[in-house]
Amino acid sequence: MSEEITYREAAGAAIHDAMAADPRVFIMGEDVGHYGGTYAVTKGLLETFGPERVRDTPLSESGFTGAGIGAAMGGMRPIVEIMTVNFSLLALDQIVNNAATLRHMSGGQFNVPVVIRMATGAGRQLAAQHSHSLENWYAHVPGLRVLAPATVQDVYSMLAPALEDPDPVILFEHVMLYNRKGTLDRSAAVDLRSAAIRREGRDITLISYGGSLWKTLEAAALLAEDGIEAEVVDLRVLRPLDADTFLSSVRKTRRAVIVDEGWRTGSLAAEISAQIMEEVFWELDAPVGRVCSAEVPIPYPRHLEEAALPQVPAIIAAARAALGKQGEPA
Amino acid sequence: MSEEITYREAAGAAIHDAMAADPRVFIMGEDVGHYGGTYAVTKGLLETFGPERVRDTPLSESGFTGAGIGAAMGGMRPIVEIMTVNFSLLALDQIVNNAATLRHMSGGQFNVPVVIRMATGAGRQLAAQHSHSLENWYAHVPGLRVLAPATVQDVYSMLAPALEDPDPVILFEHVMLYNRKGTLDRSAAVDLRSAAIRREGRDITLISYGGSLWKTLEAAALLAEDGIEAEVVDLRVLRPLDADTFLSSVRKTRRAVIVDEGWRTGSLAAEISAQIMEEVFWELDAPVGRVCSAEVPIPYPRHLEEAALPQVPAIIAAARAALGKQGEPA
Amino acid sequence: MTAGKTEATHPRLTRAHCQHLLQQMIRIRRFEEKCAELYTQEKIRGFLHLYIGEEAIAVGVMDALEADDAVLATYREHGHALARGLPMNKVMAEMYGKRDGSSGGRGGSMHIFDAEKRFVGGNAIVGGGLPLAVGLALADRMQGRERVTTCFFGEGAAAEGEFHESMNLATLWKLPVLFVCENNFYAMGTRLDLSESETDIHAKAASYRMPSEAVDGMNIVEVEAAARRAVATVRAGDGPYFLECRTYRFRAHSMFDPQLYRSKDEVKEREKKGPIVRFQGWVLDAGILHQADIDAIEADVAQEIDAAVAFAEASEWEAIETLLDHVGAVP
Amino acid sequence: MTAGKTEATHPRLTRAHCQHLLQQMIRIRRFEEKCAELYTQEKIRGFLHLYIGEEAIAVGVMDALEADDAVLATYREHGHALARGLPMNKVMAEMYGKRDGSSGGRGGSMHIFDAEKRFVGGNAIVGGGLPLAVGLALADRMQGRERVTTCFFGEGAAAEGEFHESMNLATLWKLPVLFVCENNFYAMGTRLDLSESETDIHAKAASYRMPSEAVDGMNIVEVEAAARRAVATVRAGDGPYFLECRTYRFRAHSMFDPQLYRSKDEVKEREKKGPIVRFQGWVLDAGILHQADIDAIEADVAQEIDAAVAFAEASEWEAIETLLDHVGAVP
Ligand SMILES: Cc1ncc(C[n+]2csc(CCOP(=O)(O)OP(=O)(O)O)c2C)c(N)n1
Ligand SMILES: Cc1ncc(C[n+]2csc(CCOP(=O)(O)OP(=O)(O)O)c2C)c(N)n1
Ligand SMILES: [Mg+2]
Ligand SMILES: [Mg+2]
Repeated sequence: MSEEITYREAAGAAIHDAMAADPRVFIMGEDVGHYGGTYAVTKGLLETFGPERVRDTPLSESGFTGAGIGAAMGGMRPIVEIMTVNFSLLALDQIVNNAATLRHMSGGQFNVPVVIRMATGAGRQLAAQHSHSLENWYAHVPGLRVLAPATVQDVYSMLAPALEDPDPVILFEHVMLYNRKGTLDRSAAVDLRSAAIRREGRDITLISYGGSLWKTLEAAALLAEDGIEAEVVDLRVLRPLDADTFLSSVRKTRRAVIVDEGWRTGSLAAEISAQIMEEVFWELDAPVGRVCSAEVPIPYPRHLEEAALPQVPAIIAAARAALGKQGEPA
Repeated sequence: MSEEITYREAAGAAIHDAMAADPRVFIMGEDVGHYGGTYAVTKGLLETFGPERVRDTPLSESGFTGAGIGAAMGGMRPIVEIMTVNFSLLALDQIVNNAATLRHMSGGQFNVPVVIRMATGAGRQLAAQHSHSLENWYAHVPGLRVLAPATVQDVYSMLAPALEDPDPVILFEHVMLYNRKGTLDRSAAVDLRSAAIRREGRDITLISYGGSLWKTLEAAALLAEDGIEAEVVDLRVLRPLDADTFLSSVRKTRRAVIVDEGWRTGSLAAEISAQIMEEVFWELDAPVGRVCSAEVPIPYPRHLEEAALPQVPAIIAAARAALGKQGEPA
Repeated sequence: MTAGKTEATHPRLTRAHCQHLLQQMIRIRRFEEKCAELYTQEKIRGFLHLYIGEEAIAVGVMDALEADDAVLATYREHGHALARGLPMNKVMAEMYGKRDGSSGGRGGSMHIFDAEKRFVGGNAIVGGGLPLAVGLALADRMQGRERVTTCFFGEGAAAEGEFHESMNLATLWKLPVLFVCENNFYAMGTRLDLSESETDIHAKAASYRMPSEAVDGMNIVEVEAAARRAVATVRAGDGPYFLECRTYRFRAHSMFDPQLYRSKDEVKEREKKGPIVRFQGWVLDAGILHQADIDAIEADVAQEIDAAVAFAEASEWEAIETLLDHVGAVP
Repeated sequence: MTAGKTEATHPRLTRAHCQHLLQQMIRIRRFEEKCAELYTQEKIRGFLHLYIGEEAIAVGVMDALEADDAVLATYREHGHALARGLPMNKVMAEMYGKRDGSSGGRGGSMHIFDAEKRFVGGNAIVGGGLPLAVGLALADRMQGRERVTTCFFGEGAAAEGEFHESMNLATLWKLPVLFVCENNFYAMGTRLDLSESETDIHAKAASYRMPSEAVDGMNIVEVEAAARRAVATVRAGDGPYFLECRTYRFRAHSMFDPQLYRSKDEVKEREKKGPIVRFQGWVLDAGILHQADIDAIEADVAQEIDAAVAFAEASEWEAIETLLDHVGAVP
């Protein structure tokens, strides 16, 4: 029962199927309807479900995100689309001060079953205001669940349980994944707790998520040509982190590199590194490495954008450094 | 020439002296004028400098922060006061997408010499929407300089160089420091690059900043009673981090604990831990520990609030664990 | 609450109804005074924003609502909570931060919630409740329920972007929201004319095509009548309504406020026209109530407050082991 | 630009002035057409938002400004940049992302800046430039300079909270800002009536007590006259002014837009009333310009564009070693 489709199609199918299955589910956001979705994920939904359930909003990120939170409290199951994480800066008050805290502040009386989807990441030459990877900002906040599906299967299969979650879920879709093809089995279930081992290996653990996963797998394949067997962990769930999975892997391989498109300082990669330090320090054979974005607003020209982001050669170099195959990491 | 004053008074004096010294300097924000400042920092400034330069704003965090950024580009040297970091969520678009990026996007043609002050932290039983410590969010963003003065001297002395900085500076004042007394020498200068060693020691390095510094020093004093000499590093500048100072210290002591009021996951403490891992792994005698806030929106009652925040006993326990004086850290 | 309130948009000023209105206002007034006292005793901590002087608004508006309507308010919401019918015991225990408080003690004075009464909080972010109100109303609309969502906020909130976005969304989507602006002419220490280029707040509704009205928020009869008309319009499906109630805060903004921004005389002048003194004088003059009735109300209220304090005092603190509860359903 | 423009609020439609206006509009039109072509050749990347159909606004307004006034625009700002007098070579090189681009190549099509022309960018956050404009004007006011800051934005931006906050601040503080709303009736694919409860955008200014006016943005003469009046008011120190220019975007929102939300007929209908075809027709009919003049303009422009493309092609890429430049003054 599996099909070969793009990440974009899988994301759209997930929304379609969720709306077909539950009348409480609806989607709202800028241009989700008549335009067909900025990244064409929601194309066709307006025709199927009508403008009440495929609700175009004005440019009012704080307003409609808050309205989604309120609608969730009122018994609906809203999917709020914030076009991109860059614009979510305008909605953070609602997400952090309301969605993430209402259950706690009310002593458990109210809960916020909203799903907030947003595109994230760079690679399309959209420059400094359209290329953020702020996953760690969200992963920092208690009360939120944060997902970063990297595969066609995950972007499809994570939505239904996200909508069943009684608490707010942030779902990141990396812009460079939309055109990526993969295999989808609509009946397969995924949980929202576990990281996934995308490749087994014994020599080193490479930990990544979202758009960087594929670069990491590419690096692993190239390392394998040199006889280095890297295990690749896809975090998938950025909050709460599935530490068991990455820690077990590092216990086995004794070496790790984290690949994360966030700016290096203050990144989620730092958190993973710190947890490895805390839990498996005595079993490490080398310091844990990080491959992150350079500390610069993302520049427009392709060669500079590429230089700013984590790339395969840097991942390979970091892995080799951790394996002591060459000097210190650059 | 030194005086004994409160942190609040020192912060106010810094603003006063900066305004007296440079007509381009002015302060704007909610209730900085007629009310006298939420935390009474700006009390008396309106009478001295008038309503043009001590400018009460409407409740419009994004609007007046953006206006501060624009005024800085227009040749002024604005001090924008956002009452507390909690409300800065409403201004993040202006801070991240404009202040931090305009220089880069314009190829260096424009710069934004603004100083944005805000109160931060918990401890006053203000509950879930008024107790955030989001320092790592800001420390994550290239283009910003982030300061966290913990002493009377620093809160006074950092403002003038912050105003001289041609780029945006975020200045955090921990709410629990305002009533704290200390010695001020108005003629002493500080740079905006260096961390400070607040206590020398050979056994372990405790790294902290802002409100947590004092708890850390208290813990160090108690440890000393047991013959453990902790070195205490006050980061002071959260971006760019002065890694040299804390790394040298850890090289010497071979053990470290970081104390940070941010929620543990995704905290600045993780970044420090990761950098220590990367740079001095081979010299470490124990994994680096972290004492952070519990992963919960801060609750109102005192006993729960205290339980949620880093406290002296937890710092001591973490230090002892790193020294192998007892089992594993909890 | 009084009978037949949804039918009649004009409440009849029967003896029973007048008694009810006055009692509710006095309940809030005395409760708030008690809280101020408890604050100085350090029983109540954090910020504390008293509603003293503004009681006619919460009482007048709440009377126009049904049990399944939703209510959102600010950090100055103890009055609204009481007027909405939350048990005073639970509200007081919440002020203390005790386990039996309306939010289990975790919220404190700024975060009083009650799911059963559809009291959707206390919100300490100025303007932060407005988008939530839009969403709650949207849920009602999409689920075919004829409920009204009422959102209280100060005139200071009108400057926030979230106000603008919420006003537009509510009107654009014809949602059943009653926006109640409690215009007390100050946002902390900032006088209205220092924060708004257009100080006639209700006039702003026009730029969203939202019907609106301004009333004397010190006159409970006027507030109630206007609220009933407004609620009827909203419930009829005609979209949102904006009700500005002009009032005045008799006390400091919060317990930290030295009130440098206004004179004592200004406050005194306003106090003379306070909602309780005025209504009480009127019902006495008109012979609807007598001094004995008022004494009875005061005695009732004093008893209720004593009981609430005793309840809060007796209530337990939450165990520290529960610290991580209520972060999410799945721990 | 034409002489005497600050004195006269009505520009005289001399032959020279008409030639200038037409030439500027045609320059922008042809430049944008070229960019579309270069986009398909992958010379220009990222998003690309063409100004085709809206040229009368930038040209008409810019003519009313002085050299030391500031201008802020959106991601659809190449037209504004050209109208403001940025050299086409540098604008084109920026579209390529080359070192000689107006922002050194780092900004691309959405971030064209020029300090010398006080062209404060290209801003790709809808509404994000509005608070900056308020601040630039505030700096002028505080430093006693009689400059005007003009901020262009789309009607979609009017729904953002930052719009509301900026409108209030500018009027409250009587700042010299000219707000120019380019109402093209769509925000990406969202039609105005799906995003605003009050679709008469300029009417919103009233709720801030800001004077305002709506003009036919397809009529350059009307735009210029209105802009001159508006700038004169603002420069006189009477505070901000809101000018809504009603227009239409002839092309897709960006190069990714399949335009599902409007019909080809609708676009065709509007194109007939385009700013260039109308003005050109009028100057020809009126005998102010002749076909030969127009041919000369087109030839001029074609040459300028060819030169700009050659310049951009010849310009170098920034060295990768400079990646971390321009993050801060202190590296
Ligand atoms: C977004 C935000 N900014 C600032 C504050 C701090 N603050 C709390 S109440 C208040 C004044 C609000 O005034 P108004 O809306 O008129 O309500 P009032 O207190 O007068 O009832 C301010 C500035 C806040 N809580 N939230
Ligand atoms: C804050 C923000 N939200 C969303 C977007 C995505 N976006 C870019 S342009 C646009 C439409 C803007 O419409 P309008 O303001 O009318 O300007 P126009 O493009 O029509 O000139 C949108 C939604 C953005 N850039 N910034
Ligand atoms: Mg007020
Ligand atoms: Mg538009």
